[in-house]
Amino acid sequence: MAPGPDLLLQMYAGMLRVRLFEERVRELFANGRLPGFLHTSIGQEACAVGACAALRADDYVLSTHRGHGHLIAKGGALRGLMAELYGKANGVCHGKGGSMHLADASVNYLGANGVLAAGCVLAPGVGLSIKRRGSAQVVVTFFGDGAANRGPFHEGVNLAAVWTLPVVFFCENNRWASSTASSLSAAGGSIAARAAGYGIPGETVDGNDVLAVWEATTRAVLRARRGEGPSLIEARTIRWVGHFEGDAQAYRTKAEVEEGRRTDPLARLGRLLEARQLLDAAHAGRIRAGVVAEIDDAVAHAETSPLPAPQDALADLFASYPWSR
Amino acid sequence: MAPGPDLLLQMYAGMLRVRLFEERVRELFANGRLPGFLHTSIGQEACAVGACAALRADDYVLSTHRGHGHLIAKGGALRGLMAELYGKANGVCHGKGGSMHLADASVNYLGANGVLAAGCVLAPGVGLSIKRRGSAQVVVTFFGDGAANRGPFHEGVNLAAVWTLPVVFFCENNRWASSTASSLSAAGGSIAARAAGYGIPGETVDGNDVLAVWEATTRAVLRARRGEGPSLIEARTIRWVGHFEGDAQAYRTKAEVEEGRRTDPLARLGRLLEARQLLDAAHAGRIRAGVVAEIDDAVAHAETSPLPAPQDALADLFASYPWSR
Amino acid sequence: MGDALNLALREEMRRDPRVYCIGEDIVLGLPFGVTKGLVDEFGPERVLNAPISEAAIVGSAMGAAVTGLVPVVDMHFADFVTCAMDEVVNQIAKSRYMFGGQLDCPLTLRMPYGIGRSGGGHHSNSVEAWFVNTPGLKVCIPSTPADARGLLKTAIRDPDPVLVFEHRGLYRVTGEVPEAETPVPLGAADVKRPGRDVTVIATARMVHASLEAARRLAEEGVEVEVVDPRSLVPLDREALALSVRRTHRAVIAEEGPMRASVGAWLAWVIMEDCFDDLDAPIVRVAAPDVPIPFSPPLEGFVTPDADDVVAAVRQTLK
Amino acid sequence: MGDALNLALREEMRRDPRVYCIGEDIVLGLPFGVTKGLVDEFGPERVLNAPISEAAIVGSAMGAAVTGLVPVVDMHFADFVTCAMDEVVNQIAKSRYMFGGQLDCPLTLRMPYGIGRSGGGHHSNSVEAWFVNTPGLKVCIPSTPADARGLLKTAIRDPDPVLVFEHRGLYRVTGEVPEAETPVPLGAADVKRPGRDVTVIATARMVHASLEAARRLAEEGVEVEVVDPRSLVPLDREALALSVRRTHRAVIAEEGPMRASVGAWLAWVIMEDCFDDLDAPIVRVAAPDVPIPFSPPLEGFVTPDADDVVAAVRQTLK
Ligand SMILES: Cc1ncc(C[n+]2csc(CCOP(=O)(O)OP(=O)(O)O)c2C)c(N)n1
Ligand SMILES: Cc1ncc(C[n+]2csc(CCOP(=O)(O)OP(=O)(O)O)c2C)c(N)n1
Ligand SMILES: [Mg+2]
Ligand SMILES: [Mg+2]
Repeated sequence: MAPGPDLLLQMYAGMLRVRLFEERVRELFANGRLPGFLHTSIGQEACAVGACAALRADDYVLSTHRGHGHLIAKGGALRGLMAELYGKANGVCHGKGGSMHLADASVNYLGANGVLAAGCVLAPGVGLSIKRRGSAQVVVTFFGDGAANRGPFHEGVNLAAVWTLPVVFFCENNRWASSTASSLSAAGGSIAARAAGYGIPGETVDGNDVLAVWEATTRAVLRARRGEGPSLIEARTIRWVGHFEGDAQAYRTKAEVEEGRRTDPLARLGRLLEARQLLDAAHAGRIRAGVVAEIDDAVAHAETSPLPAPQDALADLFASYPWSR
Repeated sequence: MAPGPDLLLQMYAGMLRVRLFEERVRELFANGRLPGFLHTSIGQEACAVGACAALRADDYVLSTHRGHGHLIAKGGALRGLMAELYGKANGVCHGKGGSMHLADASVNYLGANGVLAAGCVLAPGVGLSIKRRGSAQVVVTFFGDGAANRGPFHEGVNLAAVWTLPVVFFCENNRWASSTASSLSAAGGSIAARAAGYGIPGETVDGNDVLAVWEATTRAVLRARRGEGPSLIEARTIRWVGHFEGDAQAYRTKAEVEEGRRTDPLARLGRLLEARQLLDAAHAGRIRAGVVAEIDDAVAHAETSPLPAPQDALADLFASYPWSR
Repeated sequence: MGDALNLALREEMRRDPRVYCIGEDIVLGLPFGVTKGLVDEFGPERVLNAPISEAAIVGSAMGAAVTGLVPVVDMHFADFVTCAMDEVVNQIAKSRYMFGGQLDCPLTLRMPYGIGRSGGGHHSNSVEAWFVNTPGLKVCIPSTPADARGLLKTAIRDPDPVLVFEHRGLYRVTGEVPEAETPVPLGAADVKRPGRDVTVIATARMVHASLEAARRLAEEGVEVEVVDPRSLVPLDREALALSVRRTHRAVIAEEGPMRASVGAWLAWVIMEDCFDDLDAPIVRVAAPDVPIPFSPPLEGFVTPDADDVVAAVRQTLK
Repeated sequence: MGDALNLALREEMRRDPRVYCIGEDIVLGLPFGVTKGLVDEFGPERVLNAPISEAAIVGSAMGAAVTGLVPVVDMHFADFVTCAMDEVVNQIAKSRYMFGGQLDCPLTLRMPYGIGRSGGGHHSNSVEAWFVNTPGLKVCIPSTPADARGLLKTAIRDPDPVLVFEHRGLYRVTGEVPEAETPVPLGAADVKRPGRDVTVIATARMVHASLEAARRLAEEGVEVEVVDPRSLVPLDREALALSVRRTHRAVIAEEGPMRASVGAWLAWVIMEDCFDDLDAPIVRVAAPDVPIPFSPPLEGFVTPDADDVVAAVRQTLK
């Protein structure tokens, strides 16, 4: 199983899009343009992009508090996302969600989540409706190494396994849950190893190698499409930046971040593409320029879009109105 | 590791005490003497008795909705228990708890539980306080095969493992969660196998063999006392009666109950004791007579004890009063 | 009322193939018989016995609801919703709003609840107040078989999440159920007994206790009007106000505890809408603020009943 | 207020070696700095960074509390108590009662909560009503550094479980904190500003909004009395009634939603205690019944503020 040239280039562009988007929102946040809390996925792009590259457009994704990358990789429009981060009226959730609480139904991205591991129990239900339709779709639910210690991980994996549902449980293990080391909070030292207890495949991959991620996810996805049930993937990666913007990171060494930069998934794929003569500096420059233009456009769009009217806070509660009582 | 004659006889009497107690409360329930819901552990006595025989008096037990056996095996007085099942004022919880919600602090039985698997997360805290005291006590938390599918199982085992706490997770797998087969609800088919994912020992034992249960628990308890952390034991057993009193058991075959009776843990230990010439019919008769007398006494005590005064419903809420506001 | 709920489930499952039931032991219809026999008509694909995994049961229902199915979740005992609290209040309740209306979440949570038969501390609680306090959920609470059938049907058809609180002491209550399929709309209170002297606003089992109280008080010449809101969110404020404006006196009867409960809120609603019409303070009937004890005399003491309603009505007339 | 809470933790940890803190990222004092530096004085044995396992964090705290330790749990955000709801309401709240008083459960749950800074749907909720509605828990809610320190100390010393709701918008609020260790008793309201015309009963951030409103109204000659209950369970009904009996008018201001909330209950309490003293209907200030939105104008719209209190006071004077 190996991705063809188009897919490789697509993944390269995809990772670059996530990287530059996240760098831009960090900048915008630092400049006070974005309200709320912000968690970016810089350094972890291979997870989102490798996993989503294994999906069809009609497959579903459930995401996390660190979810911009998943949405972008799933094909979400940058305009709607950026406007949402700005809290604008034409944000994908009309400004009601924000970074941690947004969804984009148009690409079957069923939601970031402010509650860790919540997606693990939503996923089996998505799998159930897929199974009932017989549509051979799959759902990927992302969660962190920290989240894997919550009960819903257990309940969701068990339910998906016992009902043979088309779910891929994708753990992005970036070594830390905020300031708490995974090694001090996940007993046994391996999330993937937990799969055996449920009789499903569990696999650890280098989460900084987009090909490895793509391959593992493709295996899991094909299995799910064949009706053979869920899989658990643990992708080991490194976040280059703070847990949230403003995090002083007193809990970890500079060496770790340097290790992250050394194993940069984007540069790594770039080198591979160059070695295969699929990419040269000029081409890379064009890709970058295209991505930058997209992001510039999204920022300009968001900057010039109106804020919601205050009383719109009362809209969107229920399908039918009035329900003020 | 083998129990001496005294312990064997003690376990025999213990199982008999549980068996006859449960049979009596079934009878009392059928005769309308006991309010509420009733779950008995007939057929499963080797689990409670084998496990508790491996404990010191100052060790702790956390129990379940099917908890009479655990309390009796831990040394709880039958009078307080029986009076509680009657809802009498001198029940061990003054009639406030009842079968599913009672505790007996005098023997460190920290509570039956109306919520499945709740004990799995209470246990690490008990372990924490033991560790802080350095008292080499342990805590055993019982739960069913059904309860093992709840999130607290995962969170509790993981926490106890990562903090190396003196906890024994004891799963009584009686094949059914109410009317739902364990095989259709626990993925992977083995609860014990889940231990590996947390890097702790997991062991399946014949839960109808009190010696096997005692041995496995003793291993786990010694490990915990040595400060090496938790273990998971899965004891396979069979409940002879309905899930609750009144359960028509349409979900299972008569053959299963017959299998249970064939593998009767009490008769099995009786045969072993006879073979070793530790027990003969006369001795067995004396033991039974003693247990029956104890139970008769508990029933008489409960029957003649007063019900609580209605307004006692307002007592015991907080340590200090008045808190009516 | 159990049969009426069973009928509603059958009717809705026949009408809409997307509807399915999920819960613990529901194939056999445990613990209260409401889902009994459904599996024979609809098969195990649509009547799902789940593992003991409340978070996954409720969470998966949302996952299914936002992707095209219409789940009806049986909570077994409402007490165990605590094991899926995040899924109900953070995921389900907020999914439409937080996501700017992109996702429908047509999901019904059936909540068997209430005091009775020495259920004890973990099997007797009235937790409806928490969900009335959680924006994004609709909440209803039937007292009769007809209302139960009609409200459950409406709940299942609603594009939003609806909690149906079913008092487990009412499953055996009988009453007329119309031949025709008659959904009861949310937000429509019902006058269960007309009367001119005092309005008693009561839910679920307390409706029956209030009717009993009304019968007794009628013998003394006091005409009590018993109004059943039937749905709490949305609430039919007009109907409640209309009654109180005529009687000038109100009693609010519920089975939950006193503090921060539905009854406290209804008292405020009446005060806001009818302050000038009230001739006496509103009197509340509710359980004292203690967990529900096991022993019959203790349980009896904390359970609000017809005597309590009679006393409350008398107090408003003082 | 954050520093005052930190001081209270230090004082109590010094006083009683059984006291320990547990939560997510509390060693570094994330997210709000309250536990910062404690590890340096008390070591990692007493300042425990737990895995992301709310049920186990809260459940284990109960296990520890009933066997001799005195845990102080940091919920990180009160929103996440939903992930440990069973542990709080079925286990912790009921342990003393159900077991007939056999077990002490001296446990404190610190609940950072509230709207602000575009926290969004899962990071802004006011959930205190659920716990006021749950018998067996004590609930307090400080508005000033001195109260925060005093109440947290009392909570830790209390043999029963106490929830301390700390509004995250108040952590940086400054104020005098007495030199001496002065625990604030539960069940003692505090008049934050005396006044003769209207009583405003307010909690946490709304105390500050109400004081601001009072200053503005004073310029128009309206003297508002701001009463802070400080603890909700137990509640100082006498103090509230005393004030309303003098002013004859009451406003109740909270940040939670309107329905089945603490404010609704307090309105009923006032009505019950002071019906004949009221010259106008009680007016409530609360958030509308929607989840808390992200975008600043939306968030601003749903956040009750001084303007709302001013308007409410005016309404009682109409
Ligand atoms: C249930 C829950 N508990 C706590 C938090 C607060 N919180 C947000 S992110 C985070 C760390 C998450 O770690 P991990 O799952 O490894 O994901 P990562 O941030 O590393 O991507 C914490 C504790 C939360 N959002 N939800
Ligand atoms: C959290 C929770 N969910 C559901 C129930 C209802 N219930 C009581 S016992 C039971 C079956 C339990 O099965 P298992 O854990 O295997 O224990 P067993 O009854 O076989 O001893 C169920 C579903 C409950 N008490 N608690
Ligand atoms: Mg992480
Ligand atoms: Mg079982």
